[in-house]
Amino acid sequence: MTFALETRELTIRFGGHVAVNAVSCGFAPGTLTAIVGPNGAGKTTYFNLISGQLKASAGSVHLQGHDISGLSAPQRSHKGIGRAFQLTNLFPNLSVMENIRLAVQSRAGMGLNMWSIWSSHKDLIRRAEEVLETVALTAKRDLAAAALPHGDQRKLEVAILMALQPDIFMFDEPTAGMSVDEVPVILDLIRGLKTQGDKTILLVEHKMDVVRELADRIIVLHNGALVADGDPAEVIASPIVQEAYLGIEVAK
Amino acid sequence: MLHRLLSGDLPRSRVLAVLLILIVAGLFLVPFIFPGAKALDVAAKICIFIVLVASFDLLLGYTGIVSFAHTMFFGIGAYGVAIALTRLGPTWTAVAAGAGLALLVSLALSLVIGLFSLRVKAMFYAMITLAVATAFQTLASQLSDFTGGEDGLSIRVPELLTSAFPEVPRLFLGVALNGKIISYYLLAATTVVLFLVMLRIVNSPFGRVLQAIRENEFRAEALGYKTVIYRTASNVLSALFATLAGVLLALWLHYNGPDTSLSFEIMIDLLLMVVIGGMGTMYGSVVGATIFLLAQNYLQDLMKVASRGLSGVPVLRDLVHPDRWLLWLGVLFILSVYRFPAGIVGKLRMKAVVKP
Amino acid sequence: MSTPLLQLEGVHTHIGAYHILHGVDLQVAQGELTVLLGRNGAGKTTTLRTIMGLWSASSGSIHFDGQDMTARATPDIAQSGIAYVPENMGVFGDLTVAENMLLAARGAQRAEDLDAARLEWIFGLFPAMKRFWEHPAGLLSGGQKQMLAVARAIVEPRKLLLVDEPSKGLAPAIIQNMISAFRELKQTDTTILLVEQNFNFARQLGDQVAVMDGGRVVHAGSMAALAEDEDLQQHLLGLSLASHQ
Amino acid sequence: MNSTATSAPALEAIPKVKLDLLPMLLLPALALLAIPLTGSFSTWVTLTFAGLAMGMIIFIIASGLTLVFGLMDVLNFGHGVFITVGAFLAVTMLGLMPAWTESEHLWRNLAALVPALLVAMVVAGLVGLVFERVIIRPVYGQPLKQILITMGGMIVGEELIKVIWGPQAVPLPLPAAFRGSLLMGDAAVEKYRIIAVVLGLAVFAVLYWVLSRTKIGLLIRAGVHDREMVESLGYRIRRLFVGVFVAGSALAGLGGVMWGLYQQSVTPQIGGQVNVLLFIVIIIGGMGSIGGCFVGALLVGLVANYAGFMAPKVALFSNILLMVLVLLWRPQGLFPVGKR
Repeated sequence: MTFALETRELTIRFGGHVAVNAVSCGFAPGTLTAIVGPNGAGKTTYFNLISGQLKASAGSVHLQGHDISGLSAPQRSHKGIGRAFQLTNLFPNLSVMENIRLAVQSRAGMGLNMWSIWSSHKDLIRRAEEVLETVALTAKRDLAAAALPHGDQRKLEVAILMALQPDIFMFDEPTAGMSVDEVPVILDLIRGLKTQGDKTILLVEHKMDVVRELADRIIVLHNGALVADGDPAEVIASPIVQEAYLGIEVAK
Repeated sequence: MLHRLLSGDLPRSRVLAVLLILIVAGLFLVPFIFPGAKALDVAAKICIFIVLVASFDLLLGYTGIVSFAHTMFFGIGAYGVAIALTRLGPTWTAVAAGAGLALLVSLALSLVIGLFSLRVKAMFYAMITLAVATAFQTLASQLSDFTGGEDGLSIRVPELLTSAFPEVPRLFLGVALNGKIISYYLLAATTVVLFLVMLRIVNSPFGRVLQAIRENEFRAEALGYKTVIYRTASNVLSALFATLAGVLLALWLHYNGPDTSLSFEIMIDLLLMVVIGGMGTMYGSVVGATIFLLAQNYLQDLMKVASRGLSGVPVLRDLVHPDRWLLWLGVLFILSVYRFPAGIVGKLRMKAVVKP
Repeated sequence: MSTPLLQLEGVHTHIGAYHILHGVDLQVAQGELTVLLGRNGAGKTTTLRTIMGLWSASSGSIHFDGQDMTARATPDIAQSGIAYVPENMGVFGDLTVAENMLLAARGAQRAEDLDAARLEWIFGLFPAMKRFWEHPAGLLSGGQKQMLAVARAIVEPRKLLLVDEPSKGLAPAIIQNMISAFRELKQTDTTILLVEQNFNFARQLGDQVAVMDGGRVVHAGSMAALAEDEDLQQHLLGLSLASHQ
Repeated sequence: MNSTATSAPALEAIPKVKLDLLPMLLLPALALLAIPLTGSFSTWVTLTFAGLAMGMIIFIIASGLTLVFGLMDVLNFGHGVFITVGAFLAVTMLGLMPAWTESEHLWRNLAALVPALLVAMVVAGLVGLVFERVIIRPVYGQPLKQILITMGGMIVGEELIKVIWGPQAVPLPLPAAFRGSLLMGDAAVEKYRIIAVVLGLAVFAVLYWVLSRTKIGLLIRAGVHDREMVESLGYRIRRLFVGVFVAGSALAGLGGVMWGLYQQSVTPQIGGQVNVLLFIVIIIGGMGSIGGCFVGALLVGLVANYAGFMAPKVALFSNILLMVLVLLWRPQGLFPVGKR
């Protein structure tokens, strides 16, 4: 079977520190994999290596079996790797609509079109409106992104990713810093993506209840290395995860 | 129709719309309302600087890049035409050749500067462009065989554009329609076209990407936009439009020298116009250029009066000396960066949103 | 019970559009080691930074040693007797170990002015500091930098020590060293507020514990009680979710 | 857990201090390379001294600029104002004491020059204090606005200088004893250049000593690295920054006097013109590095003089060329200042 996405011996060092240490892992198409691990385990760095924000010191990233290690972040985005960020990362002074439209436009490869009026591309705008609809932000389409409450900004972050229509969705703690009543909205969006069946989803998340419910599979990173991989219930119960989270037993 | 012409970017403020209509109407009626060489000259300068300021805003306001090399491209345009006309004689072919060559030089230069240094931080880029522009200015005054050195080049332009054409001009509403009037209207028409083209560019899908880069370059990259390409494209476009503004300048003045197109003072003027008019809005360039150039004349006259009135008060007299007008615009500049960074246009639009 | 050395009441902190702390109530008693536990994003680091004044509380109050610290600037807060070891260790890489230590001492102008006896004591805790005394701190390994960060914080006695995840990313041997150092530090009656994710590390050192979640302290009590009570651990830390089913 | 692991080999390894000597070798390499190219040895000596003198003055001026950048990420496009203020103050001060400056006695010349230097430093420092408060403080951490506003400060400053000292160029003659040259073998070396070199070395030595041997210096270097931590240790970094800014302005004032005497005339534009050289120097050196600033300034001075002799037309671009070459070799400058 060809993996939708695969990393082979993926490694990055910062000075003497190995942040991600020879992680080999394949992600089957249509599955949702949760990546867990304590703070500083290298999860976000692992994401950065896959989406191209960082270049690996060693190892490779493969998309549908093709080595994409040499590609830049924009090129990987065009190949179908989409990424939502841990800290909200929007265009603050542009409107909600324009934020999403920039993603739709990138997907359509229209960025270098200098001679048409942007608002005349009805198809792109319609597509953006659809996405707005799914995240229930239609009423706020003309507000500047910076003016949105935090929960809506997180929704917009996810909406931008959906507008890109990637094959691989990467969510980095999508519910971080959200109030309790806002969390289900985001989870419903991810659940919706999962039920489409053809999307490969990678999810970094700390809330174990969320992970257990959504994930088909869990991998555990600890000190940059992949230490466990498998069925959610099994992995969560395994001693290695206990150790990663609780700390190594040290003689008293 | 208007919507298409303005690329969907309407003034969005009644006051601004009225102001713009007044400016445009004023510019087109100047020969008839304010006869005399001086008024026409100020109006022509306004037109040229609208193009120049708009092209600078494409870079500074829309893409968020500070460059101090913008007058270099302005100078290349002006020198290109001036040198071609000196060498090839006053023909339209010479104008086309000069402009074409100047555009090529600007293209190459802006591409090199862009690719070499656009990856670095804003301050770094500002410093590098400042250094390059200074070197270019020195080059222009050293190559006096071509450029006329510090004296510059006085040029003969195609006959159509000279005040001696035609021998017996027709009178229209009491104004003699000679070559000077013709060249003014050609200039004004070119300004309108170039302005609308730039307005279109900033309102195209491409223009939106530029704004996205200004707002959050990292995220634009993650969306799949190769930002180096866009930043370089913005740099090149802005340089080409500045070059065209330079062509217009040389054709209007029948002269070009370091002080009219290359000097750092003009760069400063440009900064003042962009910031006061409003960064990130094309209309800001219209408002900024008009206000600045009117102030340059009006303010100096006012200061002359004030200075004479205060001739007994030592320091104050010197502070309002007409040569010190830049002092006051400098103060205005600093205040506007602090107080209303979106400039006059931004302020007007904001007001329009607050009370619809 | 006497008044705590440090007391936070209803502290809210915003960072930009983020509302991170949603009313933190926390007490740190004189002479004890209090551990702040909680998963990633619970607000532990933000709590420490808010105490240090690096981020300002948007509402609520912070009292330290009988004084209101809520609106004070970071240098004032530090001078009132709080030492801080940040998550990134804050080691000055261009400076030598000796110079790093010197900067943390208030009166000393030169390394020779440092209290020799105390220095020997610190060298006893972290022998590597003596060995690399004249070396640029940037060349130290991650574990050594962490030691330097802690050593620097105790170069002079302080009323309160704030330490952010001293075990993060360290090899087991170094963690062991760190635990012994903190044990020794506790002997000197230093009050410590320690942020940890590593529960076993925390369990060995803590007198008191506060557990954070969603920007609030959701449990406070003695470490002994929490360490005994598996159910409470499960409930609070959500760490061993499936392990005992 | 195995307790022997506490003395793991990784702990024992003593890190080696790597001294980055390559950029420093550039200076002698460049000087040696120039010997055959300049033709005669005596010409070479004259040119080298001229280059070193120019470099030293630029270093004095640029040192404050690069430190201010390193400490607070503030790049002051208005630094030239302090230079011009210093130069004009020298005109005024020396103009008040013609008898002393025209005297053939060295001590009388010095008695005129030293107060002029001091006044220039103090006043430029005060101007810096005002500049920091009014122009820079409101735009900390906003690079775009900072560039614009410091440029605005430059415009207004230059205009105010014109109000005080007038818009024209003013002569600034050297005190009598500093005129003329000394003969070193066949080579003639201008006396003033020797003074400039000595003064530049002195400033470098003092700065180096302050930065590496005093607590204030340690704080500055620590602040460049991590200003939040410096505050967490109980120091007011703002106050430190203002101190560095004022000291940097004072040095620029001192350098302005030196530059004015070097040019023997002063215009209101003098600061703006030197600004460009300063930027080239701090880019070459690595922004924030004093050592880099020193090497960069001397490189710029030497290259300008060698090129000026060998190919005058090229000389005007030699600095830009130098900058491009250095950046191609080390994109962060000769001594990149490490920021985690």
